[in-house]
Amino acid sequence: MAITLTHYLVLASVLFVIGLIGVMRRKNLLMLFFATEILLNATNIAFAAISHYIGDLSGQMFAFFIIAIAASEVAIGLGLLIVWYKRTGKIDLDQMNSMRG
Amino acid sequence: MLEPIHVALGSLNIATLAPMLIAIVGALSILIIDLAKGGLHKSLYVMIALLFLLLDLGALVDFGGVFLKNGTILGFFDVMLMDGIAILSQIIIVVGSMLFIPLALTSKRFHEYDYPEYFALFMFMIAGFQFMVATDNLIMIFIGLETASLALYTLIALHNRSKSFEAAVKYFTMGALAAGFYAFGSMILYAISGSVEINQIATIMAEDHYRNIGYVLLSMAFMIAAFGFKLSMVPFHTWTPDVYEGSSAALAGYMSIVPKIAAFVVAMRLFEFLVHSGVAWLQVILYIGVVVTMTASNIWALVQSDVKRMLAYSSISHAGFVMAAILIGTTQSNTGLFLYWALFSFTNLGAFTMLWVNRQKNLIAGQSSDHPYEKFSGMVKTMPMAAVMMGLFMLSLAGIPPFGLFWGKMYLIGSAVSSGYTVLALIMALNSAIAGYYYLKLIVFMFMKEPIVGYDQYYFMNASLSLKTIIGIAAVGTIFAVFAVNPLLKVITLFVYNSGY
Amino acid sequence: MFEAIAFYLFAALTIVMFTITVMTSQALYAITAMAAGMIFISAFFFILGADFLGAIQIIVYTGAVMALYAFGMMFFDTTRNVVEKRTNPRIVFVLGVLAAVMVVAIFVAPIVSNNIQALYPIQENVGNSQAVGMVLFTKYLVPFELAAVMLLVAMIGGIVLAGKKMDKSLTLMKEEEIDGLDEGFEPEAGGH
Amino acid sequence: MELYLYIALFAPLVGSLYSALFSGSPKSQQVGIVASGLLFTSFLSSAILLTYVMSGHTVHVEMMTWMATGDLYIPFGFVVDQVSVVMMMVVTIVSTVVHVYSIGYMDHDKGFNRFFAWLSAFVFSMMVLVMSDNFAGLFIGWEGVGLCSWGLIGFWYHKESATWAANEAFIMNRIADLGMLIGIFLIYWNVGSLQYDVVFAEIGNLQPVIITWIGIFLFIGAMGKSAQFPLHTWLADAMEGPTPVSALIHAATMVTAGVYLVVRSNAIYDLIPNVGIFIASLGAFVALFAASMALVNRDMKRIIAYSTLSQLGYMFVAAGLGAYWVALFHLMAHAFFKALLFLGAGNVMHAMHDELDPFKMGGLRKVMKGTFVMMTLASVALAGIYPFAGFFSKDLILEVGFVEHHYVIYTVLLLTAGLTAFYSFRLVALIFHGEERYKLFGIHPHEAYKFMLVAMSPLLVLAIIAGSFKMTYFQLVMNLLPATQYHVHDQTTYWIMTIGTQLFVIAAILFAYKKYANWSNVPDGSSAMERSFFYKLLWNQYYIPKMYEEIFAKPYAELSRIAWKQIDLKIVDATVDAIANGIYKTGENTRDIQNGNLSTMLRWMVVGLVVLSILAVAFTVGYNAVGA
Repeated sequence: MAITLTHYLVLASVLFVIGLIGVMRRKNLLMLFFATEILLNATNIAFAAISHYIGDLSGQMFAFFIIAIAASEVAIGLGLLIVWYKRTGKIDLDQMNSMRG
Repeated sequence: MLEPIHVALGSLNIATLAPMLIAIVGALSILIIDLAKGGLHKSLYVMIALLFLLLDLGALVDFGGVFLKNGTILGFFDVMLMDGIAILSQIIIVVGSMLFIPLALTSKRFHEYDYPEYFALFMFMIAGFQFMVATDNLIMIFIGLETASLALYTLIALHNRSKSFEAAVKYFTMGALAAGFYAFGSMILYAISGSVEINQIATIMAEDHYRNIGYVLLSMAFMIAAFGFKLSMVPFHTWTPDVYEGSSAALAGYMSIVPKIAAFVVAMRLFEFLVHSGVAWLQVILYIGVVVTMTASNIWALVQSDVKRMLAYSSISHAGFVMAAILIGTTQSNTGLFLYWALFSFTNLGAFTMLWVNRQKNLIAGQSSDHPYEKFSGMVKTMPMAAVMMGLFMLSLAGIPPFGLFWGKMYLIGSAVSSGYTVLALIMALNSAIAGYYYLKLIVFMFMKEPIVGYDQYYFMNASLSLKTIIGIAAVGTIFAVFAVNPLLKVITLFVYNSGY
Repeated sequence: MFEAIAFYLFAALTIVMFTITVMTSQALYAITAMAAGMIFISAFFFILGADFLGAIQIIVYTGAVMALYAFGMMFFDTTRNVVEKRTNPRIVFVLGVLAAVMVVAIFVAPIVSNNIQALYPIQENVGNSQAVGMVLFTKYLVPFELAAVMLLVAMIGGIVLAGKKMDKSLTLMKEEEIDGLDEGFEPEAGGH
Repeated sequence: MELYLYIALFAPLVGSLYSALFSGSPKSQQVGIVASGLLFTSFLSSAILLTYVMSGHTVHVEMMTWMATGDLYIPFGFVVDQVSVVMMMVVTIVSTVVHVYSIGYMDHDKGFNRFFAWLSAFVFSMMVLVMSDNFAGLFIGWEGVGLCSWGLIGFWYHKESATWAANEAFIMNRIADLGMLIGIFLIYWNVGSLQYDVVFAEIGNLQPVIITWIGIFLFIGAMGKSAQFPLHTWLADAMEGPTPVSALIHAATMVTAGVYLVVRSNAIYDLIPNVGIFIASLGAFVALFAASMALVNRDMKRIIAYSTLSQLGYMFVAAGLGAYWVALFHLMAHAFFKALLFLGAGNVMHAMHDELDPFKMGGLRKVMKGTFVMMTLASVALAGIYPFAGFFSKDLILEVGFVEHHYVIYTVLLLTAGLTAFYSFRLVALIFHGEERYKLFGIHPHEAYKFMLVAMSPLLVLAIIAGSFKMTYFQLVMNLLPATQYHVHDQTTYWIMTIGTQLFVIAAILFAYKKYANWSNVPDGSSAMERSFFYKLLWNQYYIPKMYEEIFAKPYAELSRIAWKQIDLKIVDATVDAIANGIYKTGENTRDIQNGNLSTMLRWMVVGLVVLSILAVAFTVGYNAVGA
């Protein structure tokens, strides 16, 4: 039984949805950020797989740049969390409710 | 072994990088100047930024001339794409930035302007947006978008108060989710076409006669979600009011103009070929999206008690209005998009600058936001000129002739009618009428209510000569737009038409 | 055969790991599971012949990103049990399942196309890193350089946000208070 | 000649900008004088243009091209032809008089300079409206006058009623404007141009159904501006504004814009006689309806406002029946004597310290001779007594009705003519004759400034002699409008009709004098008449304002009373009408989407994505099913 591109795409979507559930479910911002990493990783698998099955390098390039983007997001995200934490002592997003309506 | 690749330098068209490089060099030189000598006044950095943006603009105008003579310019293995809409949108981006950067010259000191890095990040952000519009490579779009967004999150947070952190974190988190959507959507496009360049994707899809329609639609679902976030389409709009409220009015105004035009250009590249190929699903979705966004945000704007939040919802509504241009997808409507946005820039610049000059440092006692309506009540008695200015911007936003936005609205509605979207045109007109109410509400407060004692001390407390100048420019732009509309239209049509949109 | 076994094994492992990451209430478990999941993903990359990507995955993700997160965890003191208020968990799962079903429903149909051409074909006799290098520094040179700018932006942003200068807010202080600040608050020579 | 055109058009704008310069500074007489002087210049230019047009030419300039891309081409030009020059004359004469008069009237007002800025801006917009050579320019002027009138009605913004009235007028007009905008779009869509000459030349080639819709939508716009039923309520409330404003806007110029639109579009309405009949019937109904409300009203300015409404009804009857030149003629004559009447009322108001109830006046003719004479003569003109202006224009409309065999309309109009005479002289009698009831309230009336009376005198002269221009006028406008003569062919019938009408009107005047000239007390609502059903019906304006309130506003207010109180919505409540309340409620109920919680926001994004992908799958399944 050969593994086809479909297998990889389904795997990627399952992982992506796990990430989505994490994004919706998490209240602790740090752990919410974990979930966003999962989203990008799921996509990366799919890119590498497509790249492999059609024999084209662009997919790997995309995955490569996605990794770079993920790394930059971590830096900014943690920076924001640090200032927020310094101010409030919490990183629970339910505490962020000064603006509404 | 791989054969070494020989690339002729001339074929690279290095010049296509010039505008963005100028912005990046500007950013770096700000950082270097800070390294060499710290503690310089912010006005120096503003001037440097303006200088480089001016160079940037010059390069763009030069490109405009080349484009009109030789057509689209490709560079760097076709990664860079300088077509008409890229040049036009970059001009809007750069001019918009030039108008908003001087807002740093406030008379009160705010935290972010104490950082030279603020100005450096601002320039990096501009470069990011420029890269984003000047390519049709999905990778490049993504990186440009992220460069700009990451800088923007930082700029918001640098305002340094709880609300701005909250805004930045909310924006960042939702942005990360949207980035996930974008990556996934691009992945599907890549899967069915083997390419990450929009024009090739379009060609391959057409050659396949859209056989993988499921994949196409799913990718569009993800892409609409991603750009819906950037363009604040309902229901991806929820960040907008909070982020506008949390950031300084100067930055909020900036956010309502520049990132959106960049996103609009990408949306044009990405969606319009599908609309033209008669993918009914996309037409229906965009139709619903446009109508819901315009209507819902107008209704929410009515119930706001803070002017900045009201303007946030109003800018959502304007974005929805302009999104209709992408749905219609004719040269006329695309021209209308740029015209509308150019006019909108001036009006919104004025409106947000008016908020910015009236910004007090701490919240007014008994109020929970910076610019409650009450703050402006009876303004006409204490500062008639300011009230008239604000009223002018509100009237323009409401689309009352002969002020700026009326022409944009009329042209877009006209393009809808002439493409047979009569019902859409009616809905657009109706929404403009509803919108009149909440703009009028502020006018009612300013002109017809009694002033609240002690509030006049907040008026223009943040003003400086440069800020007043900016208001003046915005007012002139809004009032005399009548005379600019026709020449502007001619130029825009030339650019848009020659880029094939 | 080997490929199939490897795929299913690693697929199961990554799914389990990531599920733990999003479901557990122990921050330590979450981060460990995620690090493990990342490594398993790199296994896919190796299976798919994207060696360079696999190496990058391990170095950047497991090495840098995870280390940053671990640092963050210590800073935020979230090593113990994380209490989160659950609001409408049912909606979350309904949405999740719906999304999965819809996406998978599309993906089970194979892609039919005669027109897909490899624009940057993978050559059998060339090592992956070499091929990647070739494409990266020709076609994707500009994105690559822009990525460098992006990382610079991220770096500046991170430093500025986490810096000491953010502890006092000029935005909230009165003008007189700012004037009264000692010189130490003014931007130090040399920056940071 | 183009120079004169531009002078006539832009002199008011210059005046407005000049006054606006001083709007922040305290009152200075010169602002008023300069603004009036510029208006007079505009009048002179119009007069020169009139002589030029009378010699058989027209002036047409294309000032600039606004939009010219693709298939959208909107040049912006102005035209001075036989119709627009008449309107220009009316507008400039009345507004010059009103400007000069306002120098005296607004003498003690703090917003003196601001007032002139608005007033001149209004005149400019009105000139754009009448001089434009296309529907787009007309619409811009249309919106402009709406905006200026909003500013002028709400001029005393510290008065809550004034603010409310201003907003009411603005909103009612916006509703109607939407109709008009649709009409204009329909024209553009079907004809491909908005230029009058092109549109009118092409309109005949369209399908009748489309022409009908165009006619209806344009008329909806006209109904709003000219306050025709059921959009009439704003006009009476608009009397909250300063009286010169009422004279200029709500008698002579803006409210007649609707009539002008119908007259200007005669090529369209000629093709759809059914709509014309509807317009005429509505006009006749409004004429009677408004006159009946004027019968019992106790507010001097509102009586005149209702009378204006009634006369607008007359004009629409004429226009609806195809007698466009008659409508325009009555418009002109009416502008003169009605403006005069309003300005006279302004004098009385000043004298009586803003008292508006004529029952509290009486005997003022002793102290205010000039005003008395003017208002009496204006009323005579309004009543249509020979040889005053009203006789020529109003009787002509009656004749039109008769000749066109619309006897019901004729009868209604005849009856209204009697009512008109009655309520006009009821007003005159109550104000100027009888006992000096004002003494009960300790008021010492005085005559207005001399120059105000002098300023009014041109209007007086015109109110008297305007009728004699009839033939000259007819020669002029027949170049552009259908030149149908309306003559009752049978001489005997003609004389019986004319004399009969005159007698009827005179009888109504005498009756009014008899009943009110010796009035001695101030009614307090206890007399038998005041308790009668009809009196109450009329007094409450047919309960229409109340009905609007009961049907639209009350249920919403009831539903949302609790939520209302939490937010201070008083202003919005007053501003936003019933429909907006509904929208507002929706907004309140759905703003929970934005509850400020990041988790909810993220979930909304996922909801959006899931909905989109469900739709994508559904479409794919459907597409494959159809494809297979």
